[in-house]
Amino acid sequence: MLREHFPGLNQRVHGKPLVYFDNAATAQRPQAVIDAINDYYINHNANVHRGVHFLSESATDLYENARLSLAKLLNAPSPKNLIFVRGCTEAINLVAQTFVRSKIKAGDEILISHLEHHSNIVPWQILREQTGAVLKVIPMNEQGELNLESIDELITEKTAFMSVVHVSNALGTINPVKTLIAKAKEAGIPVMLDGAQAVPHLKVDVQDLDCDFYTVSGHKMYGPTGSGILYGKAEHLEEMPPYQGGGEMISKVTFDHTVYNAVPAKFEAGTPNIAGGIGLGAAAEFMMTIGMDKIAQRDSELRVYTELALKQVPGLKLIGTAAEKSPVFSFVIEGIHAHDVGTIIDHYGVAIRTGHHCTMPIFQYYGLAGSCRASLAFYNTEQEVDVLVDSLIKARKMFE
Amino acid sequence: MLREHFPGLNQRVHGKPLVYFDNAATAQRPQAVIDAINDYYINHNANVHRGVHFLSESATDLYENARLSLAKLLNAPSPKNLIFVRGCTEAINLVAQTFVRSKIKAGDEILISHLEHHSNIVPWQILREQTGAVLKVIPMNEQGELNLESIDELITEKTAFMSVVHVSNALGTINPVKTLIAKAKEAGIPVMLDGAQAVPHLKVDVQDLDCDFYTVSGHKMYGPTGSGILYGKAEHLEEMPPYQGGGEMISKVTFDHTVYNAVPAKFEAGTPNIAGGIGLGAAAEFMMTIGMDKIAQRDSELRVYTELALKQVPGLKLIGTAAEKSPVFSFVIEGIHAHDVGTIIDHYGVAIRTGHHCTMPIFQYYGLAGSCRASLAFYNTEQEVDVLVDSLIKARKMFE
Amino acid sequence: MTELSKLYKQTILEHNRHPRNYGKPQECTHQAEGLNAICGDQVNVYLTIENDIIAAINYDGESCAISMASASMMTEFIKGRSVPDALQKFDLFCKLMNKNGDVDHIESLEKINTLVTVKKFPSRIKSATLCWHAMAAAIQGVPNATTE
Amino acid sequence: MTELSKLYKQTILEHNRHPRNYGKPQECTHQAEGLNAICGDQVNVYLTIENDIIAAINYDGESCAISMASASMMTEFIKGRSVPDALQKFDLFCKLMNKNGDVDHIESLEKINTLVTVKKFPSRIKSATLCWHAMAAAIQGVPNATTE
Ligand SMILES: Cc1ncc(COP(=O)(O)O)c(C=O)c1O
Ligand SMILES: Cc1ncc(COP(=O)(O)O)c(C=O)c1O
Repeated sequence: MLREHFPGLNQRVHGKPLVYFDNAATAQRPQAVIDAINDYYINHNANVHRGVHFLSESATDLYENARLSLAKLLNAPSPKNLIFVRGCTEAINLVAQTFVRSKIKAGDEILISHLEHHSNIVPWQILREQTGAVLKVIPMNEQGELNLESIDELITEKTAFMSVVHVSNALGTINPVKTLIAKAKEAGIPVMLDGAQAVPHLKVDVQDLDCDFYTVSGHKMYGPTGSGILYGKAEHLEEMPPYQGGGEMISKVTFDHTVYNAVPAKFEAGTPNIAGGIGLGAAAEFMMTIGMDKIAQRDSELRVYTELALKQVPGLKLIGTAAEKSPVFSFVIEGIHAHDVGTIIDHYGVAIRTGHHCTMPIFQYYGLAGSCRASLAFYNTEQEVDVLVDSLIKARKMFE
Repeated sequence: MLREHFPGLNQRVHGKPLVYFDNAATAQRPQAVIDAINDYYINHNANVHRGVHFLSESATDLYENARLSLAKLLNAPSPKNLIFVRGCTEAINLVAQTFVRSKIKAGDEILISHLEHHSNIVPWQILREQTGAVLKVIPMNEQGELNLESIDELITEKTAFMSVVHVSNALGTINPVKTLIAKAKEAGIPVMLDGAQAVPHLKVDVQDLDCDFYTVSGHKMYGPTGSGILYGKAEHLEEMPPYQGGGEMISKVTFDHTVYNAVPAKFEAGTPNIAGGIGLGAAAEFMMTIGMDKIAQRDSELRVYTELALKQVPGLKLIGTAAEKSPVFSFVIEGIHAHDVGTIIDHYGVAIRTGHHCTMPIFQYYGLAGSCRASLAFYNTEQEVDVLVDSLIKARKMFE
Repeated sequence: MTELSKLYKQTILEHNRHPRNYGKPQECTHQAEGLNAICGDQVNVYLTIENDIIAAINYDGESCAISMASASMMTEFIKGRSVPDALQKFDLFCKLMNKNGDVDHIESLEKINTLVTVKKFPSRIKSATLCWHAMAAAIQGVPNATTE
Repeated sequence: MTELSKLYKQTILEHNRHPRNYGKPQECTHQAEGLNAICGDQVNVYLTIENDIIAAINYDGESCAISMASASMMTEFIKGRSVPDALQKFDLFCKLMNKNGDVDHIESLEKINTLVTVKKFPSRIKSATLCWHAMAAAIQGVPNATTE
């Protein structure tokens, strides 16, 4: 059973077996990831890239092999297309402040969607403040799908960049990113996809997608906290100015003048999260060993089961009913605030998230302050879904 | 024995017991730090700050308690003065791009020193490019000490910020930071200290120092990679614009307008390196348990011993002979390139660093391409110093 | 019955079903919005202060049951008190609800003491204290309050 | 004797004591600087190319013994060859020194093959290959080369 690989799943909360349905916030980590981190700290503990001694060498090998594993997982042309970052948020900020900021002028437009996580909104608002750029938003419909018809109008001569979420963390919607990218490419607009919620569930092939940038959150794909990947096309990474300045990212420094290092080092200033990178590589290998097909298959079994099961809860309303969805369920229960639901079912061992899930605009659209969100991973079970449903029914009874 | 706490020390390299003298690059981690990381991943694995469920609660407690431990270690007035960052490099970039960038105009001057690590040079060069600011440098002397007389001339009406390394990673020089800060304060100039190499060795009291910002590198103070701290005075943190945009750092988002969260959340966009922060807290507790006095005491024993021992190596010249030094020894050996030294003594199990140590300007001063650097920590021993000396003598023989 | 259900059943749901002083008044002299972005709790508190006496206090907003019940209880408790008294009660309530404190009863807070059970669910303490912060902010002329 | 000391004693130190073609020539037609910032290795390669033949090749710089010996060996080996031949030898040398490759001898590289021992010390491979990269860069009219 895959569950056995995840030590965090095997515990009790308030005396009840843990039902971990908060995977969209952060996933559990397989033992292989934890082992990789420990192995680095115990057997290869050294800084990378700069040493001639044995440990430094082997730490560098582990770190660069991790980059290679990630390149395989994403089918990137080369590991040099991948920059290690803290997470998706940093990846998006990096692109906003380097690639986009260096090109954009007042009045130019950035196109995002109504389904974005705050991490794909606020960096553009900061850029707007800095440059006078304009932020435009692809609208959504009641199902939580993007309104594709509007795109032809939204793309103008002034559109300088498009950044869209691949899979919505709040609603689970899988966006038709290939169509979006095709539209953008027609108009010559570079596209970034926020893949935080996609990589844990879907086979992502950056070459097939033909996106310009793709962002990955390590802690959501069963990897360590503080890890992540920015994929970028080589020509962009070459030409973009650096983000942070410091060690590693330079090749020659005088007080007058500094020559930057080659990509990807140019974007990895300072000592990186070495253990995080190595653990992320282990997560990628773990996922490839299971197989993304198998993960996707299990996801859809769980999705179908859960959709049906939740119908048993009186007064429950699903928010986000897109045709293409990952196993993420946002819902509200009539007469009970999401927070009270969360607190009550926590006492039955069920961990869900409640609130706006860092997507306030989505809930403004629905006129809601937030929702309950159960987000599943391939290691969850139908039995756990039953526990969720039971606990929701009990919460509901309490409020009758 | 303190060594027993460090599993990484107990291994062989090329068949010889490891002599780890590359602590200035990155330290070894005590088991307590590794345990804290594992404990989080296994028993408290959840995202922080945003959840109502039990695991999220306990993860948040661990994370915020870690901030408290760091506040104690640095004697910060409140944990709210501390921002978790990836490392010292990010801390410096953050201050450059927020506090300083928001105040500075063309012609204003930033004062650094000749002893800086690239991480405290390049961010200012980037800022210079962005704003037209001027970079001025406190000169050094042959001993590797800063020339304090020059400061009265270097500080002008245009000096907007001073950023100086507390302890030099390349030479070990402990800078007279209190004097520097007093000079700057007289002129009303805010000061940041780069504490990457100070915190592992010295009792640092940010209130006593009265600096405006202080940067800490987690992986150098026996903590996890990808962790670090930026200390800032409350009034600065309040007033500074945010750095990265995203989740956590906002309190309200619409597409038109965003309200930022309170300090320190305002500066911690996205999911942080949770395991890293928790591990760093464990490192701080570990250091406080040993006692910074005891660490400093052991450091100076080792320093005195090593200084004498290295005199036995024919042709060895110490680079950096400041009166106040941490146990860091930069040296060159006549007729052997540093790299060859490093490779040869690695085969005797001795891990040192060779090259410019991310401080090219220092080596430009000495007219050298780089040096060998043996950097010790409190867990190193006199016997290990003897192994170093032996191996250097052997390397020297080979080149005769 | 768990402490949680006890709290909900005996106090919180009662106030949710029969909220006291709910709704925005036509007029008021002071008001503030309390916002816990992380929870999505939002409470407005409206005060009419006359001669340093809180003549009227109302609330509305969109929040969880704990937050709404706490606001209902607070308005009932605060109405008619002097401004300094209200602020002192605010301080006492903060002491009572301090996660790391060991105070679990403060006589002068009367029925408000029942909320102490919320301390067992630390992530919800902010829900209980939000309206109090908003009240204090309103008195001090600050338009926004948060417990974060 | 370890492989390391063998390499140093038999080849590297010999070339360090008696470097071939060392020093910047008065004139040259092509030149490039090779820089490995991480190691601090710096090598300049100077070529005089006449009718597609490398009539002269010299080097100088500040580098470790491996790097200097490799440059000395390279100049000795490349001098007099045609440009395409030199570039082909560069490719072969890269193959030979590929960390992950399994090639450990390439007949046409002759004495250069002794450097294969450096592969046992992966962090030093770049020291051995830097001068070759600089040579290829010089031929191609690129002023800077790095192995990073
Ligand atoms: C869709 C989406 N984008 C971006 C992020 C931010 O990612 P990270 O936590 O890695 O910074 C998240 C997660 O919170 C997310 O769900
Ligand atoms: C003096 C000094 N400053 C800054 C840094 C950069 O720190 P970090 O590796 O945490 O980014 C280092 C370490 O490399 C250092 O020694």
